[in-house]
Amino acid sequence: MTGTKKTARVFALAGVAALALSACGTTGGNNSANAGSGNSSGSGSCGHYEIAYMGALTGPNGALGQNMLGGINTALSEYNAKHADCKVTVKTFDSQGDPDQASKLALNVVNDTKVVGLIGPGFSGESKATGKTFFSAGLPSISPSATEVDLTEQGWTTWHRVIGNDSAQGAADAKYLTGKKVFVVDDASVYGKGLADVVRKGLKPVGNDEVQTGQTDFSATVTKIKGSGADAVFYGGYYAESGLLVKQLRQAGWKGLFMSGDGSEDPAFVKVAGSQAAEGAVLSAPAAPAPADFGTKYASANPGKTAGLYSTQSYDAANIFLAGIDAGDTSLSKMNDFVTNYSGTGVSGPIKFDSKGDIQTSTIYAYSVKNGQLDTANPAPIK
Amino acid sequence: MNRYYDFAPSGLSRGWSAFRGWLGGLLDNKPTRVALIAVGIVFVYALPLLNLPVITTSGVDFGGVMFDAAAYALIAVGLNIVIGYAGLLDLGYVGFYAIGAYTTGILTTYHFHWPFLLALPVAIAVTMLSGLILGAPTLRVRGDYLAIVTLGFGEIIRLVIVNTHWLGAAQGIDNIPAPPNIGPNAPGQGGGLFQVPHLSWGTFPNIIDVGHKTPFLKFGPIDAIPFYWMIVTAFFIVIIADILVKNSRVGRAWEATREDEDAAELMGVPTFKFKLLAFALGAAVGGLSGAFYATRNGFISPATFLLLLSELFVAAVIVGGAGNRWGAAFGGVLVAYLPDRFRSFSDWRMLVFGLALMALAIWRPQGIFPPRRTRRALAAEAQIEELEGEAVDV
Amino acid sequence: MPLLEVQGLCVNYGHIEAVRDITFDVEEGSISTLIGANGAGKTTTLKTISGLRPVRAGKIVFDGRDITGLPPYERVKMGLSQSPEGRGIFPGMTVRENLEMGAYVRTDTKTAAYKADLDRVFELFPRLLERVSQVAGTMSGGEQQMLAMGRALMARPKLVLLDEPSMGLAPKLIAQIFSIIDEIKAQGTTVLLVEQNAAQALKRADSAHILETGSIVRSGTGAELAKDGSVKAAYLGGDL
Amino acid sequence: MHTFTHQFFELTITGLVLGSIYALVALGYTMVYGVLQLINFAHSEVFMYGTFATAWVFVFFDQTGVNSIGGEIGFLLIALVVAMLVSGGVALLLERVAYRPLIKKNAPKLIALISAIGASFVLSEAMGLRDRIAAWFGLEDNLGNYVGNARNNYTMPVQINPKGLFTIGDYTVTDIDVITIVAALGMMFALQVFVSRTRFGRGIRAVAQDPESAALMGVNSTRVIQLTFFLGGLMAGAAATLYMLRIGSTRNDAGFIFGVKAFTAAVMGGIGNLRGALLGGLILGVAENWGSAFLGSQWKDVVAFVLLVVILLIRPQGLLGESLGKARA
Repeated sequence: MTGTKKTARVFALAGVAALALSACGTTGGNNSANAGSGNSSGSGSCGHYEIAYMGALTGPNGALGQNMLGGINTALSEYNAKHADCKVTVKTFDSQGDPDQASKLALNVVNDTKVVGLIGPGFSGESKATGKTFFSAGLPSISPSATEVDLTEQGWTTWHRVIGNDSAQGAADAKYLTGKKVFVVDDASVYGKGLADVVRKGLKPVGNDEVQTGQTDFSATVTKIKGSGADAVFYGGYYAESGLLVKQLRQAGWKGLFMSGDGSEDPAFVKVAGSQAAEGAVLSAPAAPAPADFGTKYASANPGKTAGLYSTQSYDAANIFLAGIDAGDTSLSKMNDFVTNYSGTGVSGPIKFDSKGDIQTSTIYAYSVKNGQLDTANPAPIK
Repeated sequence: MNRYYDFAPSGLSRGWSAFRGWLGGLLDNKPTRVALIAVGIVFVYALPLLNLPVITTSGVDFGGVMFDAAAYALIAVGLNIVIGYAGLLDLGYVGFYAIGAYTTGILTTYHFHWPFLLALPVAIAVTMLSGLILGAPTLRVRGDYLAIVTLGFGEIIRLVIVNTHWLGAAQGIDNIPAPPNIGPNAPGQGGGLFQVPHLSWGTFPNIIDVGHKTPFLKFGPIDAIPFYWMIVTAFFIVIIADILVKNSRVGRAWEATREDEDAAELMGVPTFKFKLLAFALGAAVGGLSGAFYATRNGFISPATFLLLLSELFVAAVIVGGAGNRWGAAFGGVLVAYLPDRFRSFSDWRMLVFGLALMALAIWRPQGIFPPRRTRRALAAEAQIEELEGEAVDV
Repeated sequence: MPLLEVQGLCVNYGHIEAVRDITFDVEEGSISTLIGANGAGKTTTLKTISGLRPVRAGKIVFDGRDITGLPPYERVKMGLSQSPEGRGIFPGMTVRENLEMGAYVRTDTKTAAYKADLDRVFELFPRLLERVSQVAGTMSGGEQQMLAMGRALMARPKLVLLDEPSMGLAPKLIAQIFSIIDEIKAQGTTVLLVEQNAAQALKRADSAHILETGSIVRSGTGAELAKDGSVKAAYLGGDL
Repeated sequence: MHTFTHQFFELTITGLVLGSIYALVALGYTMVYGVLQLINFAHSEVFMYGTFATAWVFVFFDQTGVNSIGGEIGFLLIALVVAMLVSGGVALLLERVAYRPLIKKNAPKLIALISAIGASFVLSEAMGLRDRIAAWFGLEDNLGNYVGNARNNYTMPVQINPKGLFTIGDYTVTDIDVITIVAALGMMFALQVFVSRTRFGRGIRAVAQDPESAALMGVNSTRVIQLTFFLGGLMAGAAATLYMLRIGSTRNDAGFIFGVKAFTAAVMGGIGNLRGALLGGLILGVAENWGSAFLGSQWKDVVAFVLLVVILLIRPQGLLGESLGKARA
């Protein structure tokens, strides 16, 4: 999921509040001492390295950022348990998902000499607003969640992501819907429209409409869908709207297949739509289900919390930087080379970056709502 | 008349009045006045380098915050022409900010490849023109109705951007170039005429932080301070223009229009023309600020230009003191600065900001720095209020 | 004991002293009048008595009770009613609704007494009965004046303050208005009248006070003041 | 175009349904404006609190089943009353905290707008942080069902499925449609009667038309202003329940856009005019749907605002003109 939308995306996490409150607690302040060894050139020795995280930790999108931070914390606590003498900390930069705040915070990130790499930015809008700054400073970054296609077309050689972009997902979604009379709706956001446009390219929709984020009444769209004779709807956007749309469609008696992308792939989709209306909906995501033991690790590093969307990607991204630190590649340029050439297998799947910084292989999975619940354990890969 | 009195807030307390008298005395002395103003201006320019304790924001780059503060101050001065001088409540001012930014984006990168400095005057002209085009129908609408109509136009501008491919739609426009660097190595790496070190307050003897320098006149994505200097310069130029216009026939016509439109019309003031002029000039300043925002940020998208921003702009002008350019500018600084200063409140930031707005409104309904004429009227009213005790229930 | 006592009243508009230390009484059952030029402070005095303007110094006692700090609606409840300058009718309401507004503080609107008061107003102003369903804003100035007076009477006041009831009216109407004022007094309601039309006012006033720039410069019965040379010269055009 | 001609009745009727909810919210703007000449920017939050109150009632009675209106009618009525009272209460609080100090100070009108914007932030953020606020009192677990999902969509636990009643043209009108329109019209009719026939209603109109004369008639304007806010709140609360019946989900920022639309409706009809609010709301609802059919739903707000501008250019006082405050020229 990407985008700059100001909608909260809470996972059905227990204790979201406690999580947000504890955000400061897990932040490595690390202000003390060793200012001299700042420019992180000392290879081999312990340099008090920091990994920066930038994304929404508070505000409407805060819950999603907390998922990512939780993943990073999981990786760090594993690492620090093994390297008690040389701990790595995360330094958080809370952009609230807002590109304007992110562009100011980016200046702090690049001026912080202890930071060896950045996980984030969380959303595409803030990525666009800050990519140039990070690129100019030579700071390697790995986004766990920004999926807009042209982010990797900018020539920012420091920019990477461990999640498949919208183009891959949209193509898979179009394939999934082949043979149906599809009506495509999007929310005119960077993410939603981007994804929907890829789907539109992949098949011939019987109709199109565009709504707005924050819209709640979809009667005109429902009327159009019914009038078009469509037997499937693809929605590009977030669950706040997709949930309401499918609910209003079902209320109006429409019975076709409802499909949406990773912006809706969230248990909250079912909550918004109601279990009855959500039943049978298919939600795609460029993410494999997390292995069983990841949940346990996550819970022990983040007491009282459960892993959510993008937790696995963030965990993998943090591990790439930690491997770089272990390899002694702690200067920015060396770290960037390390990340660019990285090859390994994370909990979210195999990770290797192509020349633009996109992840090379990304499998898109179709999750469906069954028996009133989003079945997160048994998605079907779309081939 | 000494216009610098405007700087001083109204003195309700005696101590404040004494201070004002003292300040006024100082300012009456011409060499002192020039010196003080010079010091003040130097201070404003040096502010982001000084890293002053307390006011410097922690956790977010102070240079970036200062740029935003200056951008908002500029906007507030522009909107003050519309609200404070002409008395028109414009709730869609963000539209002009957007038009300025988008004109810059389109001319410098999206459809053309003009240099920023060439695009800037065009952005101002386009925004001014759009002010005229939008103002012509809307300004015929009366009083408070104007508020909702302008609000509508602000939203229309944003939605048209979101839905128009030619304008970059929701994806926005990126790679907006910075102004040209001036200096030996421009425009490549390094550059700038010379390097300006920052102050550091951490360690006492080492007060100049030679490790942290800002190159003079090099506009890069990793240091906001040169952009700040640029926008502050523009701010001072706009202020001078504002003073000239306000003290001219035009300024008096605005005043007459604001106080009593019918009477002004009877006295031969073509009020509609003057309202339109205020709208267009205000728009132009908003467009200027938008253009600077675009070049500083390098990326613009409709998600920035929300209705909420219009409300904040209006809040800046009113809280600062509608009709007083310095008050409005201060309000702009406040509205941009406070949320970043409140960062430590984390999730409570906007709630605290809302409380601050309410408290300011109730504590100083006339604005923090009300214009002089209003100050006099208010002194009279305050007197009545004082005598009133239990207020009249009217 | 007088119905209304005004003692050392001072009222300011900002720094301007609109009313300066004035003292006068209004006896129950009488017609009292304040006369004076524009800006002498007559309207301010009435508004202050009604509670619309804050008192800077002095005291207002009505019906034996100090009302200086009371909000206007409490004063209306006590029986103090005003027909304001420029009529101040509710233009969007019908004549009947305006009269009902006059009785806003009364709780007996369903009773015969209320009906009787309404009839009494229609008797004084038959014109209002003809126009009872008309929207007040569309009526002529004279009719609006009648409505304002009738409305003030609907509160069943002990004291009614009339602010310039003759202003802007044709001479024939003025005579009618003044005969109605006599009638109001005859029915037992005390009247405090502010007028520029000094001749008419003094003719029927039991006591009269002349205001100049916020102060009372002369007091006496209406007849006394009407005869007074200086008053004649200043307010009566000398030909009465 | 195809959609428009083939589904004209569906677009129109669903537009009228939404429009009648707009109208109820618009009444709050219009009444406060009529009496105080203030744009009560925080009224949108008054509405938002009503939507939460509605959902809370269903949570409280643990109504989690999926049901029809018939089965839920009792709870709906309770929700309606609770939502009206909650919104009315929030409106009263707003008047007390954000407006009265300014009215007492006889402050410039514009500053009240700022106070309202501030209050709007506070109200919306407080709802978005309700889990934290509950945590202050150690109630976050006890109240988990009420304060959970603080910044996120908060959904009615029950889905009320509409039942088709009768067909007009191409559209089968449902019981939800009928209930919404009937309830909204009923509320408005009751308000109209209250304002035009009762003593308090006359007091409101009197203050709107001439505050000074009203004081001379013995009207306690503080009371009248309170009453005005309260009535506007009641209407917003009723609107909130009808909204939840239809949409079923709300959020701490759900009021914002809805409020802007409702205010647009009030201005369109002629601000200060109760019937104008109704007309404005209905026109806005229908216009949005028609506009969506012609141009695409992304242009819906543009259609609404362009319509507003056009109407005000032709009729500067709004469609029906100003009424509560006829005294002002």
